[in-house]
Amino acid sequence: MRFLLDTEQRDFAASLAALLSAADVPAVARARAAGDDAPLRALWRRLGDAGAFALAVPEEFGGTGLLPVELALCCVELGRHGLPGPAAETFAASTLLAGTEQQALLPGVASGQLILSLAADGGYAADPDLADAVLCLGDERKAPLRQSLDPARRMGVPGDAIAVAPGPGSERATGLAALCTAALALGTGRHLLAATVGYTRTRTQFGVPIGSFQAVKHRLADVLLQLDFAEPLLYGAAVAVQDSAAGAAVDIAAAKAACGGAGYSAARAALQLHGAIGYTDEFDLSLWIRRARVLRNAWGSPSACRRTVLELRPAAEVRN
Amino acid sequence: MRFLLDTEQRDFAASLAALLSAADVPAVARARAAGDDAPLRALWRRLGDAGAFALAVPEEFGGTGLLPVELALCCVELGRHGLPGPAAETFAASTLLAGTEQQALLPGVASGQLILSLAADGGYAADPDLADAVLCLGDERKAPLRQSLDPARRMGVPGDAIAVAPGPGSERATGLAALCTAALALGTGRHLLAATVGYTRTRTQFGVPIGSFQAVKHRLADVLLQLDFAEPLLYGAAVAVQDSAAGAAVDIAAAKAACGGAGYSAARAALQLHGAIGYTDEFDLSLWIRRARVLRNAWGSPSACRRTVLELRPAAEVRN
Amino acid sequence: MDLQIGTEEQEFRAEARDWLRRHVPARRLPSLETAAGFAAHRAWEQQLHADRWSVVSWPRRYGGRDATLLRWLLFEEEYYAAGAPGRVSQNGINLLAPTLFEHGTEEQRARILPDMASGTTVWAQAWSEPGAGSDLAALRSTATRTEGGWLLDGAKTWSSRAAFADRAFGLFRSTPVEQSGARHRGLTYLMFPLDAPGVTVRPIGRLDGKPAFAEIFLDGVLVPDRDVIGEAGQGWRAAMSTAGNERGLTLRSPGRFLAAADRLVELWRRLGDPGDTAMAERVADAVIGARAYQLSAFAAASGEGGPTGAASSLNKLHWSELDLTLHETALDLLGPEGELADVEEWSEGYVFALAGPVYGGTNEIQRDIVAERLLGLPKGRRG
Amino acid sequence: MDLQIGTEEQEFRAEARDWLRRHVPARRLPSLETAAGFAAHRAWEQQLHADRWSVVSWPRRYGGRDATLLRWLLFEEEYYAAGAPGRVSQNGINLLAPTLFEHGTEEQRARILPDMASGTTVWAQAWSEPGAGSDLAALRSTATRTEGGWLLDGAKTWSSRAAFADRAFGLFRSTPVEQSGARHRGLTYLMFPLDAPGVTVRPIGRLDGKPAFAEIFLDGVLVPDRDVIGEAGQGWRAAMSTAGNERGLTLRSPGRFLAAADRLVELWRRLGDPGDTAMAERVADAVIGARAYQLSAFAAASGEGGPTGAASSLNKLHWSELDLTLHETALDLLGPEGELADVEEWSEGYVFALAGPVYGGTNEIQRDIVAERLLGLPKGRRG
Repeated sequence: MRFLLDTEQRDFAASLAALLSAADVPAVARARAAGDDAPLRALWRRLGDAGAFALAVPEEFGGTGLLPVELALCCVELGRHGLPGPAAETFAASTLLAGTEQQALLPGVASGQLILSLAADGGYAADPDLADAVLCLGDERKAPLRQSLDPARRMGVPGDAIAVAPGPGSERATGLAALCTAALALGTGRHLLAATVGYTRTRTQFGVPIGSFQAVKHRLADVLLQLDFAEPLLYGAAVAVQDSAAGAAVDIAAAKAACGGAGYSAARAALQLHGAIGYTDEFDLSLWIRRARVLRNAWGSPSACRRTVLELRPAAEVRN
Repeated sequence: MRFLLDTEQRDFAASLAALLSAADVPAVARARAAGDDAPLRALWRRLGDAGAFALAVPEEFGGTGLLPVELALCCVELGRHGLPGPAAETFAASTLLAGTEQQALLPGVASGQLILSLAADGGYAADPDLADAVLCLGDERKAPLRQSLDPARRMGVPGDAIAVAPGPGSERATGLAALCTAALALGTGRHLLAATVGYTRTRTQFGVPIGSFQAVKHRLADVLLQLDFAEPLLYGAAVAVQDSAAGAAVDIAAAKAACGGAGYSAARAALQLHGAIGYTDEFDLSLWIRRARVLRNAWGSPSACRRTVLELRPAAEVRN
Repeated sequence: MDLQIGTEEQEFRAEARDWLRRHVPARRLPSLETAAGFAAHRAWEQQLHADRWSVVSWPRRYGGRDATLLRWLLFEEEYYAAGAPGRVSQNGINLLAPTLFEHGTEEQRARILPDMASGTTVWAQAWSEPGAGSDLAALRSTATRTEGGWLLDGAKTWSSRAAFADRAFGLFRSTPVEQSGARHRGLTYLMFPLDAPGVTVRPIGRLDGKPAFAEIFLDGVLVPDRDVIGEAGQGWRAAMSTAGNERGLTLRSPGRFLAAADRLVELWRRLGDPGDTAMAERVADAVIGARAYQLSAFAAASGEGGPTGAASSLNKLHWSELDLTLHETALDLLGPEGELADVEEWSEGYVFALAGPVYGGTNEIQRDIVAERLLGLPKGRRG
Repeated sequence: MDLQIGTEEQEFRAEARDWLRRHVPARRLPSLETAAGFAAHRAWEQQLHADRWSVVSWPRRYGGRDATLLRWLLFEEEYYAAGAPGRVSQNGINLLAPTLFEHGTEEQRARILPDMASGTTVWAQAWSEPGAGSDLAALRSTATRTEGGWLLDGAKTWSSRAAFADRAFGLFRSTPVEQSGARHRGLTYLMFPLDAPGVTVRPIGRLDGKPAFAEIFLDGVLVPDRDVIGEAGQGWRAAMSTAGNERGLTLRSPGRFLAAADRLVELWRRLGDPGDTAMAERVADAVIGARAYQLSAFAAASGEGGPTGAASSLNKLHWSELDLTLHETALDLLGPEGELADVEEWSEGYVFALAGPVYGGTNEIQRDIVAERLLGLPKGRRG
């Protein structure tokens, strides 16, 4: 057993972090919110160059084949840096195209030239207006484009969305979308916690930094507690997917419940402890705050995921 | 509208409080726990002399007729002082005996000479070993006497329990038992909060009273918040019973959910903030701590009560 | 003890209900945090005022109906149950007006209140400053004595309604701390026009982008003496009574939450899976919380009136958390729709509710106050 | 990154499972907090020891198997899954022994550990004093230098296992604060017999009445020098490493909570209403929490070992809250049975879980430590 990231994986994460830190992601998100997708497309391509979008594309189409741990790792970084756009959906949809008429899109997806989106059965696709192809699980359908609470995100199902019939492929894609969304939520929460710790260390009220108040300390300690115990669930789920383990669906649901909940707790704490400034659109933190709310429920609310855990949990004998 | 206790009611509560304060109720509870019921029976009679047990007995049997507000008030005081024994069950069962073979017991119940108990449908009767007559809602049945987490409380259904068929009478009795239990829970919580405030004001650690720590303050403020907003629900339910209002069952369920939950929160806070001393059997506070847990679920857990609220809630038009 | 609504109150309520049924706009007005919505809401205030429904609890001479607290509660229940628009005048009516009743002069009341009641003048609050949020006594904007009045300088921020309102009220330091000896002394409570020379208003977008508040920059803004409330230098006390109003009943009436709870139950009946006890319990919690608030207000109306002082802190904790419970539950119930920016009134209500635990004094401060003043726990350094 | 259990570990686990299947008593032993139960649990320790299962992670020369952290985790999973008895020797094995490995002498280890491993000597902890709970540095019991040893005086309290145990360990003030200059200096870590002259043990009943802890009064109790751990006067540092063990993995292994979560799921399948999503979600939360703890331990076993220092505080917050979640959920699931004093292992487990947020340093203290040392928030006065 080696339940730890290896050096190569850490280096990969660090390279993505460096790329994203230098990219002014908040400006990219604001441009997208204002209707200008060019900066996001450019950044997407650079992430593609760094290998981010090849992680779920089969090797014969220019990808690495599915690498769930790297995928989780990558999404944590994308979440931490607040990347807008349908990253989880692109990854999940990547696994559905081989052998279909659209398989020619895959090399472009792997390189970051093309963006995909995917709608859950009965749900909306994230950012279909940005995507070069949209898949929808379940029946063919259409839903007009609408604005999300997250200003850089829009939801809908375009008329030309490609319906994907239920089957093992769509189940695997649903699981991957949930896994990636869990990772995005965890990364989002990590940034929110770090930013709030930074703020409360310097913001003074009543003559002292507000981070010296016990109520502030305890709230942030609780956020760290949630994030730190969500993280092993995330990587545990990634390993289960990698091993095609029997309990993978349960592990993904557990990870999504924990990461989605922890990310939202981090957002609520960030909002409360920043006070009014955190509540303003113009303060960049609001990008992460709004995203945390949206990621909490996307591809499975904590409530829905908990039920999945209980319904599908193998008996103890089978687990060992 | 006058949604306030009147002077007579306040005086009644004060007289009960004075009687109970002078009675060393913890010693009474410990005697009961050790198998000696004499002190509790004596105190029960004195409460009867003060008019406590007449509040649900029809006038023709020496009672006052049902006075739900006074009943709630009385149970808050009984709970605050930690009276053991089946008070809620005695009150509820009092309403079931008139017109039955056992109606001759009623004058004794009203005067505090006799004690009743009552089992919910499918449940146990509280303290049947102490009761002079035990009623059970639903089918005739029997369950051996067992010890509760509350050391002064035992649960079971004796072989001679009187089965009460379902009907409006049994529904009303169930509601009254829940109302009284809510009041007991609220009173229990009030005492736990007061005792914990007192303790944290004087207990010093790190050179200061622990009540000056913000974590302690906030936890106790939250308990007060819960108790103070549970109380109007309790009296609102009592008034609804008094008026035979259409929404009485909903109001009782709301009151039970809120009071039962608030009492248990108070117990958890008391336990945590007293540290080890609160966790010892010999420290009297433990009597209230254990009782709060038991009262939380008796006659409807918070969960069950919430569902009742939603199922039975009349539409807005009907409520006005 | 009873909860009977007397005949006269029944009639009052029926009259309000009837009026609302006839006048509440069939379509929801645009958000009052937008220019068009602000104008529409101001027009609605004028309509309310024309039939004396804008300030029912005020004396008749200022446009009210001398309504008791109970009648006001019943009016508010009817108001929100009817789906009537949010109140763009609420900062004036609920925060400034009580202060004027308590600390103002008759001249001020006669001059200011009728225009407030009619929506002719819409007020913004101007409390916080960049360095003075929870710690209000840290404020640094100044009022300097000049002939017949005061010159205001400095910056205010998080002023709700200030993007579109006419006038604002706030505290200014008229004696430096070095001279007054304490941070909460030497403060003066002043009113000023938002279009006066020297005033610059910079709208700030809320979490949903709407300019729900603004920064106000003040550069030698002249305010006449008659716009000082109470005594110069004694503003803190008057401000604290305003803060009590912000936390007490009047700003956030039970009727508001009862109506939201009713809508949530409707949403549950429409969209919820009846077997989903987890969601049912969350809906029920919100219903119970709203009912508790209503009953607690009825107790206040039967006795000493609404909560004041530290009791208002408990009140604020209750309604701010209840509001979040209501809206978070609704968003979850809505499923995939729940993340959209304009789902009925839920999305905007959610964004609004998120601010509840912060404004009017953060909930952390409220818990400190409750613990120290209601429970008598020892004061630490603030908290 | 993988979660594969290697072949040798599989074999180790299979061996443990097999042994446990053959030896775990068919009937639950009486509570170890009673005289009869204590004796039965001591006998069980001896049985474990006979086949080298009592201290698998220790070196072989002291009765262990040199097991890695991973093997220990697997053993603990098997142990609790098999429904094996609670460990009456845990204070010795998990709190004192690590301190002896780190700070003790070879003589001490050779003398003390084998008897601890076999259950011949059962240890109690003696940390708290009436005025020193969370604030351990406030302790006042003294160790006074005497020929060849120390004389102990004072009182210890909340000593778990002390009602029936053989020996105890704790901190004593060997230099008065006036001389040492700081409250956590001048403390000496000592071991002493509970049946020595001058020792009086007064058992204290826990919330369920069982004597789970005791007061220990010390009146000139002579302790030889060889029973000082580390240097005299330097006890604080050694004690803090014990505290870390109390919060870290070893005292409360993931296996314990995984087994409880499995039992909870069984209870749910047996008694729960499958349509009751509210209860289902609570059960699932406990399952998820136990799994998170297991995986976090696997990460530790793959890397630097169990959490130490401030990270152990995070660990303690997790398991103590998880334990309460597990047991409160079970009691609610049990319905009317849930309030009975002896429902399977749930009642006693619930009472035990209630103490979790208090012992080993209250969870309030743990949150302070997490905030200050892991997040780097500024120290206030303690908290």
